[in-house]
Amino acid sequence: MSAMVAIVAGGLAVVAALLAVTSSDAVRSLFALLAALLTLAAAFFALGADFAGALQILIYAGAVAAVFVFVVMTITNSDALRAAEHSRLRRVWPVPAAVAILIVLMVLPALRGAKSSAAVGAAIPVRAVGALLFGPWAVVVELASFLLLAAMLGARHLGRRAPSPPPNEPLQGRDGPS
Amino acid sequence: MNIDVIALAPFAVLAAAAIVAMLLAPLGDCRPAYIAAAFGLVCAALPALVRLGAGAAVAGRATGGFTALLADDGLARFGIVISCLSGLAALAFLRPSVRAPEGAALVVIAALGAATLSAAIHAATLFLGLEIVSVASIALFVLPLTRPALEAGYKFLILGGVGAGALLLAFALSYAATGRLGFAAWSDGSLLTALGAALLLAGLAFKLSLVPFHMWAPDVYEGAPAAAVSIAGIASKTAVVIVLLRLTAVSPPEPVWTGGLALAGAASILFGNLLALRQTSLTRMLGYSSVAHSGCLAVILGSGAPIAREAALFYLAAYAPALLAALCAAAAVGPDPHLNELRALVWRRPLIGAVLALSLVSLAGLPIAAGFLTKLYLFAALLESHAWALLGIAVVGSALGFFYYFRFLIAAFTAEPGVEAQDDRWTRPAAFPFPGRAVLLACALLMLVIGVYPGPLIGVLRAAATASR
Amino acid sequence: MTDQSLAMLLVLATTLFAVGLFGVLVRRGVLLQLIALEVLLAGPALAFIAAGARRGDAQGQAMFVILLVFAAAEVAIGLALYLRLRRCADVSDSDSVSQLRS
Amino acid sequence: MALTLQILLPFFGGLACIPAARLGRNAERWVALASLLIPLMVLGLTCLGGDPGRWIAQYRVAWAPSLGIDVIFALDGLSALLLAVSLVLGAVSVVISWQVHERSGLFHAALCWTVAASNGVFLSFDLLVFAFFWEGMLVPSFLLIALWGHGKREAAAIKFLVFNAVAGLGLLAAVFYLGATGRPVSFDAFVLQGRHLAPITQVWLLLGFALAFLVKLPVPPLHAWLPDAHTQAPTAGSILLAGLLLKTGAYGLFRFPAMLFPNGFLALAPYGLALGGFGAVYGATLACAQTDAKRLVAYTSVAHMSIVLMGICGGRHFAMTGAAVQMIAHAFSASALFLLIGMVYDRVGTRDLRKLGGLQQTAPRFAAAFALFFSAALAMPGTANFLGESLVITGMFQGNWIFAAVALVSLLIAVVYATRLLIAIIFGAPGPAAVTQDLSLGELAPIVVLAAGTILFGLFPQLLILPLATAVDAAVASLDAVRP
Amino acid sequence: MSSNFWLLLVPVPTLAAFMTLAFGPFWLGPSQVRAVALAGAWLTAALMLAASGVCASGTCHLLAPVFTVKVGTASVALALILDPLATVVGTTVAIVGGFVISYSLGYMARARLADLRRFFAYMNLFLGAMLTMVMAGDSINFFLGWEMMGLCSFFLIGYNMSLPRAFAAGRKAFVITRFGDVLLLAGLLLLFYEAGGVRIDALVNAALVMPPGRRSVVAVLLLGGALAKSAQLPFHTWLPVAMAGPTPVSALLHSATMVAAGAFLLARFAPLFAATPEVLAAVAMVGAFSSCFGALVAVFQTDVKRMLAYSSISQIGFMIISIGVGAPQVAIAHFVIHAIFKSLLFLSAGDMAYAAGGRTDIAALAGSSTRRPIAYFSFAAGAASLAGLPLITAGWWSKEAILASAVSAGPLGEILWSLALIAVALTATYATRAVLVGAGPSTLLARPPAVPPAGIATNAPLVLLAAASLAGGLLVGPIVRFLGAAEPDTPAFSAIVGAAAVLLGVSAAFALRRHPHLASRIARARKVRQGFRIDAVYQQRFVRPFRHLAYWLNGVRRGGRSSGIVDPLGAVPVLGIVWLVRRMIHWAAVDRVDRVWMRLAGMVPELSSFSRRSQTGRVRDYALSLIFGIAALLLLALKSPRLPWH
Repeated sequence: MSAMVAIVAGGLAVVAALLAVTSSDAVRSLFALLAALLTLAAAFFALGADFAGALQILIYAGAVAAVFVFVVMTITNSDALRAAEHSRLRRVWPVPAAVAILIVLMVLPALRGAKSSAAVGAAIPVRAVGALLFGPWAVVVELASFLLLAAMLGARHLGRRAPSPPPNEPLQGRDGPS
Repeated sequence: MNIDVIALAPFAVLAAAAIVAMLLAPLGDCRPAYIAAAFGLVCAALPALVRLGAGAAVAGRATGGFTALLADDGLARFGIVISCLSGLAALAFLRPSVRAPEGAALVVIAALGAATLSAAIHAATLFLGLEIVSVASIALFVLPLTRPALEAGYKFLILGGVGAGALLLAFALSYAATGRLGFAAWSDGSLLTALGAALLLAGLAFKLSLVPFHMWAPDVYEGAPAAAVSIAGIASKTAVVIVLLRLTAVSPPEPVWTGGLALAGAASILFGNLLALRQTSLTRMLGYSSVAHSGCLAVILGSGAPIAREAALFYLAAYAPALLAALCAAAAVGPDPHLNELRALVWRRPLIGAVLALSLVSLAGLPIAAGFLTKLYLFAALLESHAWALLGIAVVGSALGFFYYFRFLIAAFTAEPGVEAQDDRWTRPAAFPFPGRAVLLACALLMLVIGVYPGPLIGVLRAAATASR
Repeated sequence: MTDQSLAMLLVLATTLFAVGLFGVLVRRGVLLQLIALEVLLAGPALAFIAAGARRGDAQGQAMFVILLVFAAAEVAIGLALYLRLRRCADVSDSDSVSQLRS
Repeated sequence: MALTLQILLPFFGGLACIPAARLGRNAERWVALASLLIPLMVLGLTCLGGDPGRWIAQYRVAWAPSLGIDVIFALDGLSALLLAVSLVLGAVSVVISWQVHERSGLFHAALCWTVAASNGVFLSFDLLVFAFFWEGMLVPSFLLIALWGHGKREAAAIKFLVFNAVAGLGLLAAVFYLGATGRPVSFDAFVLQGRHLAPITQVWLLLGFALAFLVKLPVPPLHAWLPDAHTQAPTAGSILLAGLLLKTGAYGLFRFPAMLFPNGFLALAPYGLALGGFGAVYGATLACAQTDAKRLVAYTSVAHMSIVLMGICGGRHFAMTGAAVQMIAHAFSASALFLLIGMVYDRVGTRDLRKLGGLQQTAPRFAAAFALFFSAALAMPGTANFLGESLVITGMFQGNWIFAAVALVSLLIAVVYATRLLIAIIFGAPGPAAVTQDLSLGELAPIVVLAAGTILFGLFPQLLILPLATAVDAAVASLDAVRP
Repeated sequence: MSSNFWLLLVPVPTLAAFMTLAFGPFWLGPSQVRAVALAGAWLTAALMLAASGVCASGTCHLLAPVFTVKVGTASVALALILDPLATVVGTTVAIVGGFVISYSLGYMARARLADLRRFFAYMNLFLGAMLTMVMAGDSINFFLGWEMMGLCSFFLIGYNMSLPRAFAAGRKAFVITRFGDVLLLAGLLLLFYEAGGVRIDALVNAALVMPPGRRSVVAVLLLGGALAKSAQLPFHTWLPVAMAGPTPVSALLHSATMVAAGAFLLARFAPLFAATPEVLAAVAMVGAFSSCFGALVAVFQTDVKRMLAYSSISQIGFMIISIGVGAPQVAIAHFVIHAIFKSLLFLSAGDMAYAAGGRTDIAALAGSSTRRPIAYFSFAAGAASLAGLPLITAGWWSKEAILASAVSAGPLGEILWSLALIAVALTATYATRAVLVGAGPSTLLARPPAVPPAGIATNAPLVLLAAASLAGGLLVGPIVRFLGAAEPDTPAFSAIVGAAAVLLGVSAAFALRRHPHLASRIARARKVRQGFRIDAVYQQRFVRPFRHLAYWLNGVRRGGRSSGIVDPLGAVPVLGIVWLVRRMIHWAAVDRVDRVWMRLAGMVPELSSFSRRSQTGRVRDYALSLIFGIAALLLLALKSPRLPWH
């Protein structure tokens, strides 16, 4: 039963994701992304992964999307840009679409084998996750913190108000076609 | 217990060094941060170096239980040593090119990631290690904040994101199929696992810059600072190769690994060499040549010969100093040195020119330099597995290699007619600081020693290759 | 939950991944590419959760946490890079970020 | 130890030349001379004190035991003679390039390294070490051509390098298959000699070896690198090319195929004979049409080395002895000719036969030297070349008479180009580019050394034939063992 | 003194040669050069005489081994021997050499020092070489001397540095003789291979036990060497042009000694030829034809030196005949006599020409009897001996011996005999003709420049040689006996017919003189004078095709136009490699890949012109390739095929 809910939510997420990647307006696609993430969170809850769902809502839909929103607010999305995106989409969609569909299709046969309709598995309590993360996986958590540290340092450096070199600095000394 | 402590020591030291370097960064002068980072790298390298040949830690006697996540064996130690040393070298010639206090910390973090990756035997550690290296190297790429650097970083970011996605999907699929996340999970022959294996290989091949996942390599080599490139090109490459060694050691290995590696490797040898043929930018040429060399590594791994493990390790050990020296020389000459800027380098700046020449010889695979033996190992592996097609491709590739390596070699030796007259006027360059020169000398020494008397190294590597789980 | 539903969810996950790939390929603005990357990463997330639920195993969610961290890191550095690109080279178009070539 | 000295001393001496050049006062030249002459003395002592058996001296040390690679040096008469030749020629080329001043440090380093590497080739019996030195020869000689050459030197150098390096890959692959497929893995030639392979395998492996050797020899159609390299190289470079590098090819062909693949050798020998005979005539014919003196001599050495190939493929006593003798003889005569032409070039700045002339009136000693070495080139009796070629021809009589006839034809064509060059250079009224200044005594010294080699070995063949006997006997014996 | 003193015969002239070159320790002036040259020559002659004395007195088969070296199974034992043959020929060579060198002291009076050195060095070196060949006890020494003679003749013919014709002549001589030498070398090496040694006696013995087929092959090879060296019929073309060299050179090398070396070779290996009758017959026929041909062409010559050259051809033809009929001793006897009178003729003719202002055409000799009486009369004596005036000249005796040995040699012998008679008559004709011209009044339009009177150095040799060429007839018998053969008893009728032939020839000469229109017709017969243009045929058939081949190989078409490709065979691999690489680069780096991707990425033309490389620099394309890679790997995994290399 709950699985059905999860599947439906997942389907909605896919639809929202399609909107997100196809709409040519940054704001709109951002909201579509938000919707996709939230529906996914719903799917997680339905699958009994409450911890994951909560993280999804708090961090993803909360923090990450918020950051996106700030950035989007800084850009002046002109109609010209939107038109460019749109024309571009209309031009190049076939091949990427084909590849994407191909990949999905290639995964399908691997799943045909699933026959047993016996319901197994159970909801995982947050405690279990915590026990795992702060027990045997302590190392992993530490390393994850370093991942974030690296990203932070990089972002800090990029965001620094250093006098940036002039745009399009020429690559000097290129002789002939290489 | 004590085994675990010793095994964990490198990671702990690196982490601590990273923190310290980060904390020291905001100081106006960034020298202390660099010194701390260097100290940490050395301290991390030492224990692994000491225990390089020692036996592998037995599984299960784990207290923290991390032995399910991180292996402590010859391969891991080899990877740790290489990544720490390359990090050290990167530190040595990173500073003159860019004045960024974060540099030191980032280098250490990248080394940490590489070390983790080379010790990883579990999806979580593998993924984390890989991404730590990637993110840290992105941050290093963009350090100069110039347009090319930013562009390189951006490309690596987007493509790396796709690669990471493929990697994650791979683990998710195999997890769904087997319920396990350790490498042992890849041993069951279900189709889902096979697909996962394909995706996994794609994600790793991207980091290894194999055709057709190689596109980022030349751009990054050209745009990013050489030191950062040396991290991405040596540390992460070594670690990824070690991961592949572990994966192919899983029995029965997925056929897609050997087959895909062989195919992609052959393609990389051909394309890398062909595209490098007419490059005039040293760094870009090195990018393509690194594609070609990754191809050689891939065919070694894909050949599935008994000697392959040893061969791959030796290849890495011998290839690292050559690439490092070349990059260091490039950094010394300029941001993006071209053929005509290298004219008569040997006479204008003897040390840099000579070491560059030696490294080119080594990359081309001619004797005295270590490259000769790597070529030898490559042929050995291919011959042992009777992979005649691959052998032919390898021969063609190295034949092509002579052309462009020696183009640059000649340039480094011969001067334009007008140049030598005004020699002493335009050859008072900004003095290349001591650490950089030390790196050059060390690399030259390594190349010569490995090339002339490889016996001990081979012995250690063989021990390391066998002492792995 | 049943194997069929797991299979269904995996298909959905792969579809999300594929949609993300599609986005990366067809989008032009750097920002939109980053958004597409997020979509792309959502696929494996779903797959991990579903598989974890199927196995009744906490590792799935743990992996999801790692994924989340990575996504956050990616977004952080990606957006910073995007802003920097716009500031120093005034581009928001991925195609015009192609000085390094051939 | 004395054997390793033959390699290490030139190598480190060359290394020392670079800083020595900073000292000035020709320090680097003296260093180079010392690092070439001391090994010569040591070699002499070793040969005097050596044991009279198959090997005068042997040396063996583990190099990369885990790979099954040992350093195995063994010295017999053939290697000893070739070593002596290479050291002497190296010393000669140091002496004659006394006026090379640009970057003379690296120049002498390259000279010494070339000698060191070729010494390694002549000594090593571990096939991998052999291949190591084989490829190692390329880089220094490449530098010699590319940096101090004339004209289109870079193109010539690249041509030289690519030809030889690619051919070297064939050697590497064959060596590897030979060593790594057998158990235990070993590249020791003496061990591999014991393994017996299927004849067809032998043929394939031999082809791999032969590719490298024939390109280095060189024999048509693989000779294209030689004329350019010789013509563009500096005088010392030409001397080393003609005196050492070509000999390494001949040496390898002489030593290993018969030792390792007797069956394959016997199977391929007829084709080798045909190739050599063809090359002998082809090279001589082309030499007749050259206008650049150096190029002419280059083609003559194509012809002479093809005759060496014939001798080796003859595979019996006379022929192989002749081939070995011809190697040594040609090393002296050809490098002497390159030396003389180089001196002419240094004086008048051209090598064009149509511009030179009248040497006999303006510089009689020069003329006499030319006459001497050209009589050597056309195998006048009394020169070592005559000994070599006549032994080869006798060996051909032992086999197939046709090849004897072919060798004689090339001998006949030799007189055409020889007279052509003699008339163009030393006869006639002094041309537009007349050599006014005769050989000084200092210049005469190296020529006298080379002339002594040519004449001495010509008049007292036993000096050559007795030392060579052991090597020849070994090769012939291993062939006779499988000959039906 | 030691019984091996005669070993000095080789080093003495050689050392003199190197001293005259004035290298190394001794720097000689002109006079010293002359002194050294003269000393070298005459010391040699003295040694040779002493040696022949030793030989004549006691046992005459001295052998001095030089050294022995083993090659595989064979043993190379070098040695010098002194047997009758060597003694006779060596003595002749040494003495004639002494005469010629002392003559050339005067002849070379006004030469530059460098030329002087060269000239005497090569002359002495030639003496050394010839003696080496003569006394060689083994094939290697023999060939050594043989080749050195060729080299010396090459340098001496091309002696005159301002005369390109001379170089060409020298080159021609060297190449043609070298052709013979190559055949000879082949024969010697074949014998060496058969005998397993190089001693000539061993070689001959080995030849005798050889299978006959191979034996005749060897014989033919040796014969080729001999014929080319002594300018017999197919190979004769080099000798007339070789007269471009100085007169003493022509006297010593190209008439008296070196050219006759072929006969010596045949005599050395006489037993071998005796064992192959068919080859022997061929030898005889070649000799006969050469003698007739030479004599005939000599009649038509207008240049005295060329006349003498053709006469050498025909005289050596006589020697070859007698070898062919199995009487080598007689041939050697004629060798001695011919050496004497032919060198005399050249020397005296040279002196007369010198007096006539350096003109060597026969017409210019007119009036020599008054200008240079000594030279003229010695020339007459030599000519008489050449013509073989009965009884009073040496030539008569040797020629009679040859005719006798021919006529007593069976049916073939008669043919040879008759051919020889024709040659004898013609010989008498041209010899007498030259003498008669010399006797006549001077026809020189311009009075020749006053030249110094010939000194003692010039005249003494002339006189002595003249005496010898008249009285030398007494030597014939002893020589033949000394060489160990019974003196052929001359059948009376053959002697009479021979004398008649000579007289006929002489009277023909007188007739020519009396009827100028005959002489003028002779003067007009250019084709015959040029030896029937045989060398033109060679030029056409062999030389030009070879030259074209060589130049074509070197990228020059006939007419000097450059055809693009030099050294075609060597170019093949290079072009192949270049082509391959170019194709690869083209295939990899240029449009095609790029365009494919553009189409894949749905690019429109204006974008496809934006970039021309596979590295478009656009993330999108990179990602596309990446994703294609993923898809490909997935497919691979789906199929998971067994790959060919596993």
